[in-house]
Amino acid sequence: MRLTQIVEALLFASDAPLTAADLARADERLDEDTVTAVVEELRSEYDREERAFQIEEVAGGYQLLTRPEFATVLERYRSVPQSARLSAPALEVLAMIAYRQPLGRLEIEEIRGVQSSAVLRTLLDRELIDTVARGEGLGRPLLYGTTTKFLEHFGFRSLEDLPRPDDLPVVLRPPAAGEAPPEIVAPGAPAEPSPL
Amino acid sequence: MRLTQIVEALLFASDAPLTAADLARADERLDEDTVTAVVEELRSEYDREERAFQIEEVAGGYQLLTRPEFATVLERYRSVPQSARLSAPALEVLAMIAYRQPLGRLEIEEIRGVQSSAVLRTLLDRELIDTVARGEGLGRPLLYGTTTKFLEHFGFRSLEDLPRPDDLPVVLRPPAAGEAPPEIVAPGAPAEPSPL
Amino acid sequence: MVDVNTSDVDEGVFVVEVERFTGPLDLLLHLIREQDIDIFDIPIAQITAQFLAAIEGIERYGLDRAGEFLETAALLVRIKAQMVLPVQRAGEGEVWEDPRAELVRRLLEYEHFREVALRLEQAEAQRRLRHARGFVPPPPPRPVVLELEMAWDDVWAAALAVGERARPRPEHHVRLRAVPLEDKIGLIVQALKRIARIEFSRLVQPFGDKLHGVVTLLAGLELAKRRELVMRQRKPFTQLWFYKRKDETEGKDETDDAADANR
Repeated sequence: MRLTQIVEALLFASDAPLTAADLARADERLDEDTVTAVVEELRSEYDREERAFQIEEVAGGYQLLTRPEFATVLERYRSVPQSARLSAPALEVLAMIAYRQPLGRLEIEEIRGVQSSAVLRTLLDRELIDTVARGEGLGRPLLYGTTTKFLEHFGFRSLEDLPRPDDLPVVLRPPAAGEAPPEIVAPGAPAEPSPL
Repeated sequence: MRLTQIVEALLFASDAPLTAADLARADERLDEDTVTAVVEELRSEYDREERAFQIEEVAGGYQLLTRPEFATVLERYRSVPQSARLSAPALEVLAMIAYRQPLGRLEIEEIRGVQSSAVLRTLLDRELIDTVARGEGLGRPLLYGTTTKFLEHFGFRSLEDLPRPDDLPVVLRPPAAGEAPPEIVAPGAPAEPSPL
Repeated sequence: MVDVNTSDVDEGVFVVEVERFTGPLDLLLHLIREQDIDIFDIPIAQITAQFLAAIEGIERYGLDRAGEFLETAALLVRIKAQMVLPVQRAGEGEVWEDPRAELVRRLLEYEHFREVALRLEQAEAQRRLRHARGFVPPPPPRPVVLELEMAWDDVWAAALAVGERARPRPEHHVRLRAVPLEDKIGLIVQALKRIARIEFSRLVQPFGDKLHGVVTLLAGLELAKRRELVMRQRKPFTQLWFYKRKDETEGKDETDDAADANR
């Protein structure tokens, strides 16, 4: 364990500025002079790697803080509202679930070729999808389906109303007969999300 | 300003996990898929530079946390906040709610064979559970479910991270609805009880 | 049988002992596990006596939960009474119901959650090794979430695009090779012809594939249902064993010893 790592861990996890004397208690190799040297080393690492944070001297101690130039980013994050529109990846996954429900994360990732848990999280937060069942197989993966809110939002009375023209991509067509339907664990039909 | 820096600044300036959708708000180049890719890039940077912290997936979002090997150093510092551990009864009740949610007090007491209102109070106070619905029947009892804070407390990405019945010993798996109880694997024919 | 060290300690110490348990089921499970008793074949008279001894004086010491322990004690006594009644050999189609069945079900359900609680405790300990940032400037207010403004056309367009990307890559569609249940049943039956019992892990290990594990387990359950074998596990998370089923159940312990001697 390197001294820079120890000092970094402490500066990261502490809720108040730490003095050189505080930091020196962490390891017998440290005293106030070496702490100063270690802090300098960390500073130049952060500069070289262009980290978004730096070590500042506050109230006689050291503290990790974001660099001033990122204030605008944080400000933007603060002020830009959660978009009224779904991102392209979110739309794609929603379409897949709408037509192939109940559908598991692994199948979605297989079709899309990228990790998709982040997108699923967005759709779950938006209450457009919910977990409706557990699939077969090891770990009994969670399967997703659309919610009542999904139907309401897009103006469908039921899932039967979803247009299913012939040009619907093969992967979105309903699974072939013979595949066992998964056991439904949530109360109600897939279109009725559990109260969670 | 690189996307890795932007995501790093946000993760660094937050004391709770941020979802990909949250992070994507900070820059128009970001959506859930690109956030996932940027997070992967940051992860490998932190590994390569042997930072004392890493990016973890917690409660459906991303969070910067120190690596476990620094725990002993950090525990010695009063300025490093430590979360309180849960009692055995509290863990027991949480286990039941996590699996069977939404779940009411009476059902919990039936399984445990003991009064549980005090434990439920504690869990509610610590915001690890919340009332999520009302059950059927007399008085429409309150039903409890786990919260995001529950996931954060245990470092779970989602409820899928809970130890699942498949990981548990066979005979302990709760019988699926309509399925025969675990007696079928019992040694000794049920029709022939051994003499006492 | 193991003495449950109740009679030789004074009652004061004893109540503290009971208090250590979160409830009557916890105490019962403790008695069963401590003495390595098969949960599916609980010697009810023995356990009842030990349970009663364990909660003796519980009222006198004013334990709040006395009622809960006494309720379970009453249940045990009732089951014990039913067990000594002559077993009514039921006519065709009727199944004798073990008076212990409901208790076993409750104990297993409770133990299941005890195991989950244990895993939660481990997860908590793991999580406590990692620290979030200690100092974070005042958190930004959570921004407003705008009403969703997407139209179905957007979803529809996305749906069509899925096809365009997915169609040229059917080779990525990995299909798991089927593992026939009958193969695994055969494997287990063959193994049990040679030896009296076999570990689940030994049956699965040569294949190194999760699907094989699942199917082997299903095969075991199927054979148990056909009464051709018996699955046993002493304690949670220990080795799962498949036992050849003997016609005479009392030969079981000898089978155990023989198998142990073979190892």
